[in-house]
Amino acid sequence: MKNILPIVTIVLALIVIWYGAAFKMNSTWTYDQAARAGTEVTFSDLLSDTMQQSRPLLPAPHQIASELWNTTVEKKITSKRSMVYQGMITLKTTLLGFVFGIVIGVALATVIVLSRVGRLTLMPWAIISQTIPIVALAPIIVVLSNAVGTGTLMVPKAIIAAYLSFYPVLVSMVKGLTSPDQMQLDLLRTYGARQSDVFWKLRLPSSMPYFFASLKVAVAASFVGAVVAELSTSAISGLGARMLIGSQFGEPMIMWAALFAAAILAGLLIFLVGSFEKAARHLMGGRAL
Amino acid sequence: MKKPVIDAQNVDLTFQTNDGPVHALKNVNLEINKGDFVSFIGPSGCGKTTFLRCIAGLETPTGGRLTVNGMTPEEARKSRAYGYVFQAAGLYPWRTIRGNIQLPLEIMGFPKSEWKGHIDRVLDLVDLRGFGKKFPWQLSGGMQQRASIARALAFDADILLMDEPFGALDEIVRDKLNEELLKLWAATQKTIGFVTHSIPEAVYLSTKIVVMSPRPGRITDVIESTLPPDRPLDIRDSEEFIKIAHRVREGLRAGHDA
Amino acid sequence: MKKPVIDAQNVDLTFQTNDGPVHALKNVNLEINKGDFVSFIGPSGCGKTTFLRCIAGLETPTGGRLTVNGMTPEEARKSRAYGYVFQAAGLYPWRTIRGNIQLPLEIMGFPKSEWKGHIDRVLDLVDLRGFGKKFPWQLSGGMQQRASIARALAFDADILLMDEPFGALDEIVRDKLNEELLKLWAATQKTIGFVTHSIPEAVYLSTKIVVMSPRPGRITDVIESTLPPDRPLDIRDSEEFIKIAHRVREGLRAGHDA
Amino acid sequence: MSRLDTRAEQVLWPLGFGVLVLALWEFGVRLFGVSPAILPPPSAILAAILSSGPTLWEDWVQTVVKGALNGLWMGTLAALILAVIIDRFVFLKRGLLPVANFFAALPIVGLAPIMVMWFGFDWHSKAAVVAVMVFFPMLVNMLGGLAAVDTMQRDLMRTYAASHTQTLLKLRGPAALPFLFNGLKIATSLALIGAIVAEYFGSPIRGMGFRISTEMGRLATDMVWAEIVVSAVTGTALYGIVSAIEKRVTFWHPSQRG
Amino acid sequence: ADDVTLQLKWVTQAQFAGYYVALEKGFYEAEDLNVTIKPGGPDVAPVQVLLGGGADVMVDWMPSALAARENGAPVVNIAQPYKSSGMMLTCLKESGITGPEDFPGKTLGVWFYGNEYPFLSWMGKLGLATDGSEGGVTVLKQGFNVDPLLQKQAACISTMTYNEYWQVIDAGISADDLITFKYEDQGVATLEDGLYVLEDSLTDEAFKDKMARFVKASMEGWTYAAANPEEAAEIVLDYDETGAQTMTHQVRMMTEVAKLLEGSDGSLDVADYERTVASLLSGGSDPVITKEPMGAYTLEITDAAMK
Ligand SMILES: Nc1ncnc2c1ncn2[C@@H]1O[C@H](COP(=O)(O)OP(=O)(O)OP(=O)(O)O)[C@@H](O)[C@H]1O
Ligand SMILES: Nc1ncnc2c1ncn2[C@@H]1O[C@H](COP(=O)(O)OP(=O)(O)OP(=O)(O)O)[C@@H](O)[C@H]1O
Ligand SMILES: Cc1ncc(C[n+]2csc(CCO)c2C)c(N)n1
Ligand SMILES: [Mg+2]
Ligand SMILES: [Mg+2]
Repeated sequence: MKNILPIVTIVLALIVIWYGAAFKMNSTWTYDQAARAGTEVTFSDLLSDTMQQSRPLLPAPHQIASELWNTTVEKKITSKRSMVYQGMITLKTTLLGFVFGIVIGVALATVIVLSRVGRLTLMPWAIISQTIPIVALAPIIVVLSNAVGTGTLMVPKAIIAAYLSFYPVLVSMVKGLTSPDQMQLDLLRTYGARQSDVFWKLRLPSSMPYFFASLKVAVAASFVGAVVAELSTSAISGLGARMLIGSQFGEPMIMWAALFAAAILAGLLIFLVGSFEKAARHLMGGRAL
Repeated sequence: MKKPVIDAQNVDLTFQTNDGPVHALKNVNLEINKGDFVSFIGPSGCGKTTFLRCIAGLETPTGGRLTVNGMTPEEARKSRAYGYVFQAAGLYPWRTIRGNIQLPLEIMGFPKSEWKGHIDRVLDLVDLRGFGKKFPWQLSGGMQQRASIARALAFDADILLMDEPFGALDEIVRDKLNEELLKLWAATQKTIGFVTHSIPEAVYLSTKIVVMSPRPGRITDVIESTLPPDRPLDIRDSEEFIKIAHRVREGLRAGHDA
Repeated sequence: MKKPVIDAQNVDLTFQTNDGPVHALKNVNLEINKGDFVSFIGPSGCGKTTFLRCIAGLETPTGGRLTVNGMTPEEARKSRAYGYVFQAAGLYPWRTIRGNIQLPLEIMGFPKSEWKGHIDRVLDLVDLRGFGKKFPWQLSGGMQQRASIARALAFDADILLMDEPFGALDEIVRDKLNEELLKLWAATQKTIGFVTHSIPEAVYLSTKIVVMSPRPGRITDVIESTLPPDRPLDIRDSEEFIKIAHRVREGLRAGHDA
Repeated sequence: MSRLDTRAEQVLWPLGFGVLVLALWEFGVRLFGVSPAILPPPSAILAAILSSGPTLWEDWVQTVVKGALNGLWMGTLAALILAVIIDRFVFLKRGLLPVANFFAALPIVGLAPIMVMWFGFDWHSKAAVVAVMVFFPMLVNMLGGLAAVDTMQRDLMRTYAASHTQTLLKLRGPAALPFLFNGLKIATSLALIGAIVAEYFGSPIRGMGFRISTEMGRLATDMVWAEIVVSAVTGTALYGIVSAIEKRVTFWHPSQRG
Repeated sequence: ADDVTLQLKWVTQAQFAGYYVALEKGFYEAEDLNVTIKPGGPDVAPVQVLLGGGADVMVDWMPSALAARENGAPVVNIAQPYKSSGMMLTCLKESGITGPEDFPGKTLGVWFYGNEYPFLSWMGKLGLATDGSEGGVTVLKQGFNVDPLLQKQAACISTMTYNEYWQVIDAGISADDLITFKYEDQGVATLEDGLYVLEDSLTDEAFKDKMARFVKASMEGWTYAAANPEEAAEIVLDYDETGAQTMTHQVRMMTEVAKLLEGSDGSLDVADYERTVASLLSGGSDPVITKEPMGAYTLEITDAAMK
């Protein structure tokens, strides 16, 4: 709670800077328009015009706030113009991709940890996989999953989200599954334990803190993946599509509102997963923080 | 003649490392009889841990012969002859104390119905009754160490191997645990191998003190204790005790300078 | 009358934690004179470290008065009166041993030309000549510990504070370092505050042994040593030594049970 | 587990795997008669790479050198400076960090059209997107790194009465290096992807992102894949370079010592 | 009923009103067709969808369809509801441009992703280099909007008579401040928004019959839409899933689109086709297509539909 004052101060400072920047950046258009119309601009004209352009270079904070308000609270959540409606679609994609990502990440990590050959072959490719610009392949993914017979864009979008989110899970799980030290492994050997015992009773439980810690990163990655997928698969709904549509139809306010809605949703997701992580840690006998 | 439980003859162990071979054990001969309490003492790196691990079949000697109950250590390990207590408590943080003690029972396939009995018995033994539901970090270091001993006792192995189990504890707690360990040993007549850095501890606990020296690790002295089996704590101020301690210290110093 | 170098009067320290206040020190009175070798001994958590940190101005007492050379510890710290050796060696892994010892010299603004002299001197002192170019992780634990002592000695502070510096070492190495520390102390007449868990170590080294007990941390006994200043290692088998050790142990046990 | 991987194994296994995948791909595409407009065989991709060298080079310079690398150093530098400033003032740390975390959650590619509006069609807008993209992971890692020093090491500096700058330069800076490199590894792949995606939202008529999207529209998928291969090779090379520098600079860190 | 999936070239808007009207008014149903309309977008190449089996028929521009044909995607034009081209280049007067002779040295915004061919062949005809070399024009890959003109990042941008042009106007720049070059007027018009199917599918008589009915119903839709722009716009709005289109804009678009439809009954005018091919073949050093395409259109379907 002692953080409130600093946060408020910083946010206020940012808002002031933002207004200043909006004034400065949007004034070019005002001057241009005046020049085209052959009129003079007074300072008060300038001030009021830069704060309420419909296609500003940088919208003033209150413009974004009111657009957000209009598209969340004022609209029915079933309306296509509602950010809540669009957010839900992105959320669905994110969660689907997240689940895929977890499954793939954990499965690969298991193979990598249990088999030397698996580690040698798969680990470098896992790293390389993240240097491929998956967006470039978005159209192909759409077409291929269409060809396989998934009618909607949900599957290709989720594939892209999963592609980005499996990696943090994989890396953490490899770390986690190899985290038991020699002593812990030897303890089980003194019991004459089988490999499966070692995996289920030692490796898997000790990887859990790493697993939970990776979830926050993974859900953020999945979210970015979902938004990018909506941007690049020509989706028509979802927050990513909203940004694109705002840009296409010359309504930048839609784009800005979608951007902020996305940040809020992402923050919410990370917070939720973080809380889940805490709860899970507690159940696992971890120290409450 | 009594057959030794653990019989080491000319045991050698060389580790192959990047910087060349490390002779961890060289020509080690030792017989340990049933019911012996054997302490290993020696400077860091002299091979105490390595030798204990050889006994437990966690490491395979590169030379010599080592038998446990007439079997190879590997076979003895498979027949679950050992309770091993590591230097750190090494409890699994995601299991409660009960859960930790239950672990070897699960793995060794004890029938579920017997678990409770075993666990309650050893919890009593180490004086942790009532703490079974706690998680390790909710206990002090000394209590954790006792829990790890309980874990090693739960399945009634004949041989108890302990690698500096009390290294991290303060003197007073250590004294207490030493006393209790002696009582336990008296009650169960287990064969115990015990690594320590502390001369008083070694003298106080053992029937046999093995002094080792490094590079390469070998045994420089084996001292049969002349102390009576019944040992109150203040036996440590006795003449006899100080004499043995002195002999151990001399043995150590000799090995150290060599 | 000699004015004490360190003068603690009714020092209190309470930590505010999430679970409520922790009384780490309560009503601590102690005077340490120039050239004293003072050991602090007591069970875990009794406030030894906390008190040492108070002296060094790393922690601020919540009550009472604590002066060092007549100044506040904070001021004394700013005037670079302390050499502090922590429990773990805490060398910076990215610096060589020389680089580590050089660190305080850099920070305190010693002229560059003098660095080599200082470093060579203390490397000799702790018997690490020839290891200056190595990195910490290339040295054994004992050598690291000695390097950290060298680091504390490099800038010739008047007061040397050492928090269980030999905790991680084996008995023989420890004995050696104990001897050398005594020699160093005799040669430099530094004032030394020394935390330990080991009764023999405390008795062997000190002119004054401070026994503490926990919850809340307070001093239960202050024993002025009657041992002569010149102490060969085997003084530890002497009557006098055993008597003092006994008194310390009794004091500890009393505090423990309380 | 225990066997060390030889250099050859580290190269041959992944290489073999790659070749196997390519072979299956080539074979599968031919067997099922997949249209090259959807998935070209690897041989066609190779042919495209060989025949379009100059175009690929021009695109590479535009996107990697001008867009990604410029953005990378700008974003990294800005993050470093801000991290040092934030770290100096507790007030900023409390206030700015949560706000930064909020912005870090922004899907930054969404900024690409805005950046094009602000900074034009050429590489400046791409570098801006990249800079913002790498800024947050670098900031978070740096702040983590600067805070990663343990209390003891920091206290050591306090006993020397070291200034903030001295502590930063001699302790926290070096200690933060492993974190810096961790951040850089993430940042390089982000930079590449960011620069490519940003070109989707307006660009001059060169650049890898431009080419990918344009050639995709022309169904020249072999060229699309050629660019993807260039991107993957570049990303892997950047990762390798960062790792190599990391190895040299943080040679002292346990993770680098093997 | 027979299933037909139509892949549009762009998002749901009055540009495709005929198909939506036919769907909404039951014209498809009357032909015993069950039609699904898939909107497109900036990253959808309709040809790819067709190849991937995601659609039976697509709306595309002839230049990109013919280019795709050369690249191994055998698509065939089966109908051409749009008679004239709606493409133009819109410039700010203040940039000093008065005619094509002023283009050299200027920055021009162009759509890519298969839409760049008409521009490239126009520049080829003018003899202007597009690779940034001396005496040529600087080409920008224009994003999804008209911002480059508003921000003066480009002297001219590509617009459609029925869409982007009005966005510029709506942004507050009056028509007097603009100068426009229609491709039609410059003699470089190419055929837009035709219906294409895969060549292989035309070997199937049932499919041909299905397409004939589809084209017939679609043309009914177009006729109706052209006659009732308000209602057509409303129908389009109903189908718009983005919720970003507005009534005024769509009515205006429909009115403009109607002008482009004039003179077509749906069947391809072979003369127009040949003009387009000629223009694409002549595109300077780097022509869009390199050889005269064969079998790139068929009149069979429209003939069947008209009878
Ligand atoms: N796995 C291994 N690979 C290579 N060398 C090893 C290995 N394990 C131990 N050593 C080496 O063998 C020697 C004996 O080690 P060991 O751990 O048995 O010593 P110790 O007597 O237990 O010492 P401490 O008192 O420090 O625990 C040491 O020199 C050590 O470095
Ligand atoms: N920063 C702190 N915040 C809260 N409580 C603390 C803090 N530092 C120490 N304490 C508490 O103060 C008490 C004394 O701690 P201190 O570290 O001085 O003990 P010690 O005698 O050095 O113990 P040990 O022998 O284990 O090192 C303990 O109960 C400890 O938990
Ligand atoms: C990235 C991008 N590519 C192509 C077009 C062009 N486009 C395809 S159909 C159509 C008619 C409707 O306006 C237009 C303009 C665009 N706008 N943006
Ligand atoms: Mg050991
Ligand atoms: Mg302490």
